[in-house]
Amino acid sequence: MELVLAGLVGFLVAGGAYLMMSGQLIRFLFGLVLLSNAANLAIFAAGRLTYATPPFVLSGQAAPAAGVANALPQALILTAIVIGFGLLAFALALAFRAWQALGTTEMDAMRACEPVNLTVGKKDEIGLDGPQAYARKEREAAE
Amino acid sequence: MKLLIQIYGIVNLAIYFLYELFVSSLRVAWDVLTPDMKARPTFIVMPLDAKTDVELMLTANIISLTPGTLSIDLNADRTELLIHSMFGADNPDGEIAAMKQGIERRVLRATRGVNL
Amino acid sequence: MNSTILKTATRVLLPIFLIASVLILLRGHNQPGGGFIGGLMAVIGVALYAIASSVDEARKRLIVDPLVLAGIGLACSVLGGLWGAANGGAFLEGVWPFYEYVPGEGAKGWPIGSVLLFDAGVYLTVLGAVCAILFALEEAVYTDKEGRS
Amino acid sequence: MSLADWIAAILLVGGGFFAFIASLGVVRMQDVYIRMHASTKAGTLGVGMIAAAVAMTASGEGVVKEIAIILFLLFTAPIGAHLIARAAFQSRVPVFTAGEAESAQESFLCENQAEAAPPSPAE
Amino acid sequence: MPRPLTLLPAVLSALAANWFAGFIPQIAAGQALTWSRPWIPGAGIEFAFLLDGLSLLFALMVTGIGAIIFLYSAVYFKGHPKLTMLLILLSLFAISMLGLVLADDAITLFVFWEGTTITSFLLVGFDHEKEKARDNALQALIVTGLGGLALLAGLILLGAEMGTFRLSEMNAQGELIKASALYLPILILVFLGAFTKSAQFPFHFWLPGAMAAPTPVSAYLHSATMVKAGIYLLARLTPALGGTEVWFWTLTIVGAVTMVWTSILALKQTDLKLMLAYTTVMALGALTMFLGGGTRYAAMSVAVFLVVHALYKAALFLTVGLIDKGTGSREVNQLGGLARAMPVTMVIAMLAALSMAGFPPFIGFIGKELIYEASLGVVTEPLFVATAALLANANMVAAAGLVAVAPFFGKQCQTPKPPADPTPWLWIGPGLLAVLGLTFGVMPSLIDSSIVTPVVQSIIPGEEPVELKIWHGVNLPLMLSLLTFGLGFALFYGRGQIRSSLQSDNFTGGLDANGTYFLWLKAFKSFAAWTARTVQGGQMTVYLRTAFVVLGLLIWGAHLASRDVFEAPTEFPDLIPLTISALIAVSAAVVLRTASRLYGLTALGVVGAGVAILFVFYSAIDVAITQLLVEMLVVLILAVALVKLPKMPREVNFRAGDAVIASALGLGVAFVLASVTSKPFDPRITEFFNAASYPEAFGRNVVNVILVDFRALDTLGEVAVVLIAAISAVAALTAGKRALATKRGGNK
Amino acid sequence: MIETLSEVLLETRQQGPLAVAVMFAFVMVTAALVMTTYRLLKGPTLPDRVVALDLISILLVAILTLFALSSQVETYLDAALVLALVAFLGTVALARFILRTGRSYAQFNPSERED
Amino acid sequence: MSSGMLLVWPIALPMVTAVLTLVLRRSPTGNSVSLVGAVALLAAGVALLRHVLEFGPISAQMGSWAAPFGITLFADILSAAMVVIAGIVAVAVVIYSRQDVTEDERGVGFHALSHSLLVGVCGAFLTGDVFNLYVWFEVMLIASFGLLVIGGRRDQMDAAVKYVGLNLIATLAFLTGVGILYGAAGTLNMADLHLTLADRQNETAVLAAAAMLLFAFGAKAAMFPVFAWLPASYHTPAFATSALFAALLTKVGVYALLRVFTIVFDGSGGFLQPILLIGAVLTMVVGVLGAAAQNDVRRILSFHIISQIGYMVLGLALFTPLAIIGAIFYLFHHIIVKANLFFVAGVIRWKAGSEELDKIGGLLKASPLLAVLFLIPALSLAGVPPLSGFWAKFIIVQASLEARDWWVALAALAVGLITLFSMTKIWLAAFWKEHPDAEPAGMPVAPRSMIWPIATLAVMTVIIGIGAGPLYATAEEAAVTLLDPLAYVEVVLGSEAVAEARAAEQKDLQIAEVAQ
Ligand code: NA
Ligand code: NA
Repeated sequence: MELVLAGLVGFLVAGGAYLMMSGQLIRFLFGLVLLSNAANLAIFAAGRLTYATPPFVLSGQAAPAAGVANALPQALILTAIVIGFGLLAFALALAFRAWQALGTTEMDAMRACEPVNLTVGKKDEIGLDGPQAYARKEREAAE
Repeated sequence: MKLLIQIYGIVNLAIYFLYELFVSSLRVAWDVLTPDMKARPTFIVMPLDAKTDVELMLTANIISLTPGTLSIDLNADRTELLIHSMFGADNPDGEIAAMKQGIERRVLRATRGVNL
Repeated sequence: MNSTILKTATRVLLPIFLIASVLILLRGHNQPGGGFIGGLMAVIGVALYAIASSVDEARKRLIVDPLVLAGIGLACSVLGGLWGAANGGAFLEGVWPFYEYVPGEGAKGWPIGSVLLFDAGVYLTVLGAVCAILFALEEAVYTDKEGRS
Repeated sequence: MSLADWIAAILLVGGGFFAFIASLGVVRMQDVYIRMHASTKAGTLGVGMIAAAVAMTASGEGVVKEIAIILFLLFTAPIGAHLIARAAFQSRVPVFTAGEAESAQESFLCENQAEAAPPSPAE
Repeated sequence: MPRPLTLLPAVLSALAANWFAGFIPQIAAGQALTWSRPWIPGAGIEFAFLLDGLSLLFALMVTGIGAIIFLYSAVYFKGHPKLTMLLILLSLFAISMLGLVLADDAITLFVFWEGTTITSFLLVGFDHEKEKARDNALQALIVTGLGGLALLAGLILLGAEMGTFRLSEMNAQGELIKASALYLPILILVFLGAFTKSAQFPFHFWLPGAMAAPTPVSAYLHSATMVKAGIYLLARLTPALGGTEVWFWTLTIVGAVTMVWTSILALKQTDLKLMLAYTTVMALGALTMFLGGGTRYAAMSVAVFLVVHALYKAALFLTVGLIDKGTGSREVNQLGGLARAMPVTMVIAMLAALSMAGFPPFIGFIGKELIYEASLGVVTEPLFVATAALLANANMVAAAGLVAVAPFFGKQCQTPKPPADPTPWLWIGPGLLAVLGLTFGVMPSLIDSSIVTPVVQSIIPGEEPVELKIWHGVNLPLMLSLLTFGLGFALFYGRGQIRSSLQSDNFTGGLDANGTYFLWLKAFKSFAAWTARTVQGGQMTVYLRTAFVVLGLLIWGAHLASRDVFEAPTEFPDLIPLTISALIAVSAAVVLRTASRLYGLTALGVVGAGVAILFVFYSAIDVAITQLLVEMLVVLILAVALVKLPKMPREVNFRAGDAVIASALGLGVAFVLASVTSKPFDPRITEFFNAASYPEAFGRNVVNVILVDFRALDTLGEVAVVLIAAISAVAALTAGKRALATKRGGNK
Repeated sequence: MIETLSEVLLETRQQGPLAVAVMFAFVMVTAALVMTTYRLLKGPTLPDRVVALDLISILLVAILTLFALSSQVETYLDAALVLALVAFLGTVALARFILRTGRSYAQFNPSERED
Repeated sequence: MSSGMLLVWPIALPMVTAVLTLVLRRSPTGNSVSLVGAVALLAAGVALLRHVLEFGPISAQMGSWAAPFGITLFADILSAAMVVIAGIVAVAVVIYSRQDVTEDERGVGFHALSHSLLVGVCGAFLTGDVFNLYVWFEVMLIASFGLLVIGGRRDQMDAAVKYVGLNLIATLAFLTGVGILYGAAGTLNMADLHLTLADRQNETAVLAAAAMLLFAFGAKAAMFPVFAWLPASYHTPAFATSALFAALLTKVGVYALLRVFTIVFDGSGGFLQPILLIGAVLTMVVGVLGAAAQNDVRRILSFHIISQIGYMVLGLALFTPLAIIGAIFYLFHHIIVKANLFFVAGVIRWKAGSEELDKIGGLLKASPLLAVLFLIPALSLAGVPPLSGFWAKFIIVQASLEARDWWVALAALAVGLITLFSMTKIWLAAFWKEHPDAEPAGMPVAPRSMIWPIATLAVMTVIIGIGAGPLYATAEEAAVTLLDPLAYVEVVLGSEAVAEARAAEQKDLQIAEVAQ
C-alpha cells in the first residue's frame, strides 16, 4: 500500500504543481490544497502504514499493544494539517483582496509592485492590471 | 395532562416518523429499481397551522423524510410551505390533507401538548 | 442565510456542538480528540450559527473578540508550559497536582494540570482564530463598498 | 453468533442495500429534486441501519455514540435537503415535471423574492 | 583673515609635520621605528605602523603640504557654505593618506588606501550640484575602486604566501614570494592597484576628470599625495616583489608609455588645471618607470623627483587657483599679460615653473639630471628609456612655459574678473613651496642624507646613494638637458599649431580610454538591466516555473547521485483502500481539468475526505478527524470567498511544458517515497512514546500525548501559527481599505 | 470465502455471518460512494453536485461506522460521530454558495458546462 | 528555574508580547508594551549569550523528555548571538515604527505580527529538531505574510501574492523533506540525525531530503534562482517592516542552511556541494546586477540582500573553517547594516517624498547627518574598510583564495565593486543631485524615533568594523560547533553517544583498512 500512496502522492504533487503554474489565482489555491494533502500523505507513508491499529493504551494496560501504528507521524501530520489550514485561509483572504485591489486573478497581469520596464524604472500604474482596475482608476479620477 | 399529551405526542411522532421513513425508503427503492418512471412530480403549496420556529422546522423536516414529499421552502410570512411531491400531481389537495393530518397534527401535539 | 428552518436548527445545534467540543477536549488525552479537534468542532458550531443568523449575531454570542479569545488561548498554552518550569521542571513539563500513576492499576485522581491548561489553550486559540478568519472573510465578501452588509 | 449479532448482520445488509439505493437514485433519477428524495430518505435510513447494527455489537459507550449518530443524521439530513432544494428552486434548476410545476415555481418565486445576491460585477 | 577655527586643520597639520620632521635625524641614522597593536589576531591582522625613510618622506609631504593646503583652502573658500565639510573631508583624507604611508601591515595599508579612495570620491564631487562633477567622482571611484579590489586580492595572496601581513617581514623574505607559483598573479594584482591609483596608462583617464574637484583639493590629492599612493606601494614592495624581469619590463613600459603619452596630452589642453593634471600623470609615469629600473640612480631619481614634484606641482596648482580666483578663468586662451596686475602670483609661478622645467639652480634640475643618469644606467634598454625621458621632459618644459609664461606675458586679455593679486594668506603657501624648490636646488645637502638616502635605502636596502650635486661637470645627462631645453622651447613656441593638430578628432582614435570607460559603463548598465529583466521580469508564472524546475532538478539529482537499489514490494494492496486512492486521484484530475469553481471545490472536498478515509484505514484516527473537520472548514471558506472571485478562465491550451515539469517533479517525489518505504524503519522514538505515554504522561491516546506533552513545543508553535494566520488574514481583509488604490503615503 | 474477501477487499476482524454482512455492506457503500462521486462530477447543475456531496458525507459516516465494526476498534466511532456532526456544514455552505452566486438555470442546457 | 529556561525565554517572551500587543492593538499602550517586549527579548538574548560564552553550548529538553525523544533547544555562540542581534533589530524596529507605521497598520496588529515574527526567528535559531524548525519557519512565514499586507495597498497585494505563492512552495518542500528524512532515519533530532545518517543507509531518501531542504532554505534565503519573491515585495510594506524582513528573514534561511548542512548532513551534501557553490556565486552576481539596474531605493537594497546572501552561502559552500567564519561574520554584520539601510530609506522617503531616484535629491544639503548615517551602512555593505562589511568580505575572499577557487574570489571582489556602484547610485541621486522640485530647507524634519535607531546601528557598524577582533574571535568560536558536529551531538545527547559514534567510526575505518 505504501507504493500506492507513493504513486498517489506523486500524482497529487504533479497535479498541484501544474495547477499552480497556471498563474491563475483560484487554480493556484486549488493546487496548494492538493500539494498540502500530498505532503501530509508523504509523511504518513514515510512513517510506514499499519492497518487498523490506532496507538491507544487500552484500559487495564500500561502501554499500547505490540504492533500499533506509529504515532509520531500522526502527530506531525496533525500539526501540518492545522498549519496548512492557517496558510490556506490566509492565502484565500489574500486572493480575495488581491482580486479586489488589482482587478484580476491572473498573476502575470499583477504588475503593481514590479514595474514593467526595469531599465526606465517608471511604475506602470495602468494598462497591465486588467480592465477592472483600469476602470476603477478612471472612476476614482472622475470622483 | 398537557405534559402527558406532549410525551405521548413525541413518542407517537417518533414511531410514526420511523415507520414513514422506512416506507418511504422502500418506495424510493422501488422507484429507483424499476426502469420506467410512473411518478408525476410536481410542486405543491401547503398552508400551515404550525407557527413557532420549532413547529415549522419539525413539520418541514418530517415531511422531507416521509414518502414522496420534500420540503423546499417557507414563504416569506411563514404561512405556506412549498413542497416537491412525487405523486401529488393527480390529487394535490388530498396530499396536502394527508400531510396536515399525518404530520403537522402530530407535530403540534408533540410541541403544544394539545390534542388537535 | 434567511431560512427559519436552519436558524431554528442552529439554535439547537450550537449548544450541542459546544458541549461536544468541550467533551472532546477533555477526553482527548485518552480518546480521540483534544484541543484541536475540540476547537474545530466548536468553530463549526459557531460557523453554522453565523451562517444561519449573521456574523454580528455570532460575534455577540462569542462575547469576546475572537482574536482576543485566540490570544487568551495562546497565553493559556504558554502558561501551561511555564507551569512546568515554575514547578522546578522544564518548560512544557507536565504537572499533575491531583493525579498519579499507580503501577498495575493505572492513573488515579483528577486529571487536571498543566497539560490540560495547555490543551485548553489550544482549544481556545483554534476557536478564536478560525472564527476570526471566518467572520472577517464573511464580512469582507458580503460587505459592499459603502460598508453595508 | 449471538442473536444481537444476527440482528446486526441483517441490519448491515439492509443498511448496505439502502445506501446503495440512495446513490443509485442520485445517479439514475431525472432531476435534482427527485434525486434528493432518494438521497435523503434512503441515505438516512441506510446509514441509520448500519449505525444501529454497530450499536447492537458495541459496548455501552459505543451504543451512545451510535444513537447520537442516528439522531443527528435524522435531524440534519432533512434540513440539508431543505437548503439544497431551496437553492435549487431559487436558481431555477430545470424540473422534471408533470405539468403545472412551472407555474407553481414562478408564483412562489414571485411571492418570495429570492435572497440570491445580484450577480457580482466580476461575473 | 579667515575664521580662526577654520585654521585649526592647518595648524594641526603643521604641528604634525614638525613632529615628523623631528624623526629625520633618527631615520637618517638608519633606524626604522615600528608600532603595532593586534587588530584581528585570529586572522593575523595587526594595526602596525613603520616609520622609515620612504614613509617619513611621504608623511612629511602629507602633513607639510597638507598644512599649506588647509591654510589655502580656509582662505580660498572663506564664507563658502560648504567650507566646514571641505575641511572635514580633507582632514579625513589626510588621516587616511598618513595611515597609508605609515602602515606596516598590508591590510592596515589597504584600509587606509580605501579611505583615500572614498574621501577622494567625496572631494571630487564637492560641487555635486553639477552633473559633471558627479560623473567624474563616480569615474574616479570606479577606477580606483577596481584597482583597490585587485590590490586586496593581491595582498591577501601575498599574506598567505608569506605567512604574514607585515610589510617589513615580507620585504625581508622577498625570495620566498619570487619563487612562488603565485608570484605573477600577485604581481599583476598589485600592479592593477598601483596603476589605477597612480593613473598609469591605460588607467590615466580618470585623473583629468577628477579635476572637477576644487583646486586646492586637486593640488593635494591629485598631485601631491594620493595619486602617489600607487608609487608609494610599488616602492614599498620593491624589496619583496621587485628585481625580476616582469617587474622591470612592466613598470618600464607602462611608465614610459604613460609619461610620453600624457605629456603629449598635456600640450593639447587649454585649461591650465587640466594641463597640470596631465603633467602630473607624466611625472607619475616617470616615477613608475624608474621604480622598474631598480638601480641606485633609479632609486635616487625616484626619491628626488618625489620631492621635486611635490614642491613645484602643488605650488603650480595653487597658483592656478590664484589665477582662477583673481581672473575668473583658467583658460590659456583667455589669459595673458597678467604680470602687471598679479606680480606676486607671477613670481611664484615662475619659480615653480623653472623647477618644473628643470632649470638650474632649482631642485628640478637635479631631478632631471638624475633622471637622465638613471635612464642611461638602465641595464637592458637604455636608449628606449632615455628617449622616452627626453620627450617627456621636453614637453614638461613647454608645459611649464604654458603655465608660468603664457598667462603673465604677451597681450593682455579680457578676463571675467579684473585681475589682482590675492591676499597674502593665499599666496604664502605656494610661495613657500616655490622658494623651497629653489632652496633645495641651491643646497641639495639639506635633503641629501636626511631624506633621499633613507628613501633609497627603503627601496633598495643596503644601497649607498651618491651625493646630490647641482653640477656634475659636462656629461651625457647635461647634454640631454640642453637638448631638452631646446626641444621644449621649440614646442612652447609652436604650441598653438601643436594644440590645434592635437585637438583634431582623429587624434585619439583607438586610445580613447575615457570613451572606452563610458562604453563599458553603458554596456554594464544594459547588461545589468537585461539580467534584472530576465530574472525578475514581474511574471509570476515564470517565477513559479523556475521554482518547480529547480525543485524537480534537485530531487532528480538526488536520484542520480544515489547508489540505492530499489526493491519493489510483492504484496498487492487491498481493493477498498485502492478504490479510495483511485477516487482521490480521479477527483484530483477533475480539479486539474475543470473550469468551474464549484466543481473544483467539491472535487477538492472529495480528495480531502478520501485522504481522511485512508488515514482511518491506517490507524490515524485523530488525524482523520482533524482532516475531516479542516476539510469542512476549507470548503466553507472557499465557498465564501469564491462567491466574489471571478470565474476561472477556461484553459484553452494544454500546457505541455508545465505538464512535463509537474510530472517530473511528481515522479521524482513518488520514487523517493517508494524508496524510503521499501527500507526497514527504525521505530525507537515511537517505542519510547508508546512506553511512556500512559505511565509517565498519563495519557492513553499516544498521538494526543505527543501533541501536548512529548512534542508540545511543536504544538505551541502551531497554535501560534493559527493565531498569526488569523491576525494576518483579518489584517488582509480589513486593513486600510481606503489605501487600496494608493501607494505608500506621502510626508506625514 | 471470508478469508479471500478479507484478503482482497479489506481485512476484517469479525467472523462468520457478521463478517459476510460487513463485507457486503462495505462493498455496497463503497460502490455507492463511487456512483455518487460520478454524480458529483457529472452535475449537471450546482445543486446536483451538492446533493451528491451531501450523500457522500453520509456514506463516509457509514464507512467509518462499518470500519469500527470490521476492525473491532471502537474508537473509530468517534470519527463517525464527528463527521456526522459536521458534515451538515458542508451542505449548508454549498447551498449558500449557490444562492450567493445568483446563478440562474432558467435557460439551462444540460450539455453546457458550468462554472 | 533552570538554565534551560534561558533557551525558552527568547521564544516565550515575544510570544507573550505578541499576545499582549494583540489585545492592546488599538490602544496606545500597545506601543510601549511592544518596546518593553523587544527590550526583554534583547535582555534574554544577552543573558543566553553570556551563559554560552562562559559555559559553552547548552541544550534543554522541552518537557524534560530526554533527547532524542523530546524536542531539544540548543544554543551555541552562533545561535545565541543571532538571538541577540534579532533582539537589537527588534528594539530598533519597534522604536522606528513609532512614526513610520500608521495608526491603521497598528490597529490591525503590526506589533503583534512583528513579535510573532520574532518568535519564529528565535525559535528557528534555537531549535535542535528539524520538524520543530519547520514549525518556527511557518510561524515566521505567516507573520511576515501579515506584515506584508497590513497596509492594504494594491502594490502590497500584488507583492504579497508573489511572496506568499513562492514561499508556500518552499514551505511544502520543507515539510515533505522532513517527512522523508523521518522515514529514512526514524528520528527528528538533529544530533540524533547526525549519528543516524552517518551509516549512509537509505541514500536516496537522505539525498532527496537534503535536496528538498536545500530548496526550502535556499528559497527562504533568496538564493538564485528562487529569490523572485524578495525583490517583488520588500519595497512595498512599511519601512520598519522592510527593515525587519531584510534583517532577519533571509538570514534565518542562511542560518538553517548553516546548521542543517553541517550537523544533519555532515557538511557534505554530497552532490549538493558544487550546486551550493555555483548557486552562491550566481546569487551574488545576479543579485548585484539586479541592484545595479534598479532606480528605486528599496528595490536596490532588496537586490543587494540577494547578493549578500550569496556571500554567506558561499562561506558554507567552500566549507573551510575560514569560510564558515566568514559566513558567520557576514551574517552578524549584514543584519545590522541591512536593517539600517532600510531605515535610512524610510527617512529618505520621509524627507524627499519618494523612493524613486529621479524624484528625490538635495538631501546632503537638507541633512548632512543623514548623509553620514547613510554612508556608514552603505559603505559597509559595499565592503569599504574599516567598516564591518569589509571584514566580512575580506574573510570570504581570503577563504576562496586559499581554497584556490579563483573565479569565486574574482566574483566576490567584482560584486563588491558593483555594490559600491549601486550604493553611489543612491548617494548621487538622493544626496548630491538637487531635488527636482523641493528645496532642501523646506523638507520635513525626520522624527527622532527614526533617527535614533539609525544612529545606533551605524555606531554599531563602525564599532564592529574598527573593533573587528572580538567579533572575529566570536565567529571563530561559533564556527566550532558547525565544523565539529560531534561537539554539537555531545551537548545534546551526552558524551556516551559521541564515544559510541567515534568507536563505530574507528571500526569502519579498520574494516576499510582490512578490506584494502
Ligand atoms: Na580621485
Ligand atoms: Na531578508
